[in-house]
Amino acid sequence: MTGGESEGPDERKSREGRGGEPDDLLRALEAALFASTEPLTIAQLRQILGEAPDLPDALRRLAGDYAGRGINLVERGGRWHFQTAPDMAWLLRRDREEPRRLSRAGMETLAIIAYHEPVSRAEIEAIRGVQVAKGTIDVLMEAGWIRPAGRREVPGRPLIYATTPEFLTHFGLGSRRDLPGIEDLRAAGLLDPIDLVLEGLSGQSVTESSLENGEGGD
Amino acid sequence: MTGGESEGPDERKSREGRGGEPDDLLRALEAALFASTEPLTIAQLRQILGEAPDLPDALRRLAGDYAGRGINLVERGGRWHFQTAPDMAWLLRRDREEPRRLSRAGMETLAIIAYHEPVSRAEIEAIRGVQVAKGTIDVLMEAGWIRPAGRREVPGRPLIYATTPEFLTHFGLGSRRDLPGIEDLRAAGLLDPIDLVLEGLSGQSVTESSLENGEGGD
Amino acid sequence: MADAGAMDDLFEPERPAGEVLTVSFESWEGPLDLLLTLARAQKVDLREISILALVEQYLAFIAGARATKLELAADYLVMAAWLAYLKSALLLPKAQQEEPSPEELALRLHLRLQRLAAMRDAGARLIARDRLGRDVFVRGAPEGLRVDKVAIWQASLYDLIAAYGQVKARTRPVTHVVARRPVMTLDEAIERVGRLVGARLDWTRLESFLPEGVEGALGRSALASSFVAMLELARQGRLDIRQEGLFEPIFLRSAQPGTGGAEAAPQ
Repeated sequence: MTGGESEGPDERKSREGRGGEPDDLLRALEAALFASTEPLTIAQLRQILGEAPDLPDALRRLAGDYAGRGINLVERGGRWHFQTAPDMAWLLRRDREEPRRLSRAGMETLAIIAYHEPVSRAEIEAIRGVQVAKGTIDVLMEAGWIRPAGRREVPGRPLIYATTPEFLTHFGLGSRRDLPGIEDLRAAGLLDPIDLVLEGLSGQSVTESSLENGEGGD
Repeated sequence: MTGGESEGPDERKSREGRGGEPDDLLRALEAALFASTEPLTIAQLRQILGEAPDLPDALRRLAGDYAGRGINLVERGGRWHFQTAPDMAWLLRRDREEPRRLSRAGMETLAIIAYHEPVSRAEIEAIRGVQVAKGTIDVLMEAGWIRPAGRREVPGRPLIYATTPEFLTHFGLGSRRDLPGIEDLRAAGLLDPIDLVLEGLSGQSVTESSLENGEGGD
Repeated sequence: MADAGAMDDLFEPERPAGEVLTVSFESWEGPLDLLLTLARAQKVDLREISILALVEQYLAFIAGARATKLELAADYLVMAAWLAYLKSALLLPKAQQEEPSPEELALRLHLRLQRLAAMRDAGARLIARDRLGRDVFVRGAPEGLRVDKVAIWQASLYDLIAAYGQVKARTRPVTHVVARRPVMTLDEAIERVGRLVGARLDWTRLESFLPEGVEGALGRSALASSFVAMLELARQGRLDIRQEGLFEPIFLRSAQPGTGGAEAAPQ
């Protein structure tokens, strides 16, 4: 019934007669392993191919056939499967780099970690006066700029975060001491509360505690 | 990162130095086609492998390497993929579900679209001498074998249908030229455009207008 | 030409039951399909088939179906009518015939049957090919090729310290230096008036107990506080108050022994 252009009894006969070409067992092995959705044990292969005493030998020969190719036949824990050659792995996953800018929340969180490390999320929130979304920390971790640095030995044992060497590299800092101090920031006008009315007071999700702190200040 | 046992710089060097073994381009082609979940066009392969002027030639060589094996590299409508050799069907078919059986109407409709494409529903009906049930076209579309291919610029602007690359892939056709017997049919004039008005003469055709035309003929 | 044998061939095994006929009738996909089946029953190449014989067979079949009271779909009847017309046209003298000629109509019917037969065969051959997922198989577990988007996060040192500056600016323990409102508190006034009045034996106007140069809001606050302070001090018996009349100036002096309190204020 398989009425394609190239098969049929003639093809089958000629194939069996062929010399240097893979024999039927090898071809069947090849096809079965290729089509299988999972690695196959020798027992499973026997179920598919029928009795074949020289199966282990055939598998080794087949693995040899593929040794130098872009596809290899490998055994893992008694199961055989084809996989792309390890040195071709780079083909399979191509990373396309996309420059992304850190959000304002991300920037502030990173700055707080850099200035106060190690800090817990609750501490970051207390300093920012605004809640820190889970995703914000994740992004900073993904960027490779912060890392978990143990746990604070207080009730709840919260994770604490610190910056990484990559952080220093990215921002061109020799060490965290190279970060400008508060007085430098003041001198640079970076502490001017110009934006205060615009941002702090526009009041997005200012936490209760920070409001209390604010009022306690006067 | 498929961390097998045999990769690393040594492996890479030895590979490049090897003589009769497939060259890097062949290995990369092999790996990419092997790993892909979809058939790949030459353009897609170029995207994956980078510029390679002799890609078509490399594909042919690779297809040659696999010609006698249990896995073959085939081209279907300009897209390349590996598949098991047809004569291995008996091994692999067991305990796999038979793809949905097409009704006779579905088979005929598919053949008419494939051999005449693009065709409108009315043209299909003219050839079959009977209305095409709503579900027939749907089933073929759902199988991914046909697609709407614009509209015929005649009164009523009927939708016309054509086959898809998946059709060629599924039925193992390199291109529509490989449709069984298509040249003979063309030579016999059996694929000539259908003259709907004249076909309507035999009366049973479906649309009002063709019926009228048919009656007008006697 | 009217060859009943073909009909017999076709239906012999299924006769005589009418129901069986019904079933087989429904298995045709329209009149053209029925015609094609009848044509094939002629057992000659489709190109050689006799249209006239085919017409006879079709009409006989329809007659037979009607005799067994089968519900015939309209298009079978339309085809029957058309074939009856074709037959009579074919049998008529060639002389005055309309266009298209019956021969041409017959030829077209011929072509239609061939075309349908060709497509039917093509469909069968297509379906019997080595089909992907039935006869040949793609890789069962492809690794897949994918392009991952990797975010390269960008930020400058300036962004970083500016962000910190903003956090600081926003959350600095704001020493709200509440601009002191210009007031003299009652305590201050009591202290001040008490202190100053002790040094004076003579009646002195209330206003002269106010601090130097206070005016405006602070002046009014100082005056009000000092007035209340005066009343308080008088209640404590520490000073005397004198006023000549309503809205007249108020004079104070430290309390004289014996006079005792505010009620000593001169009338």
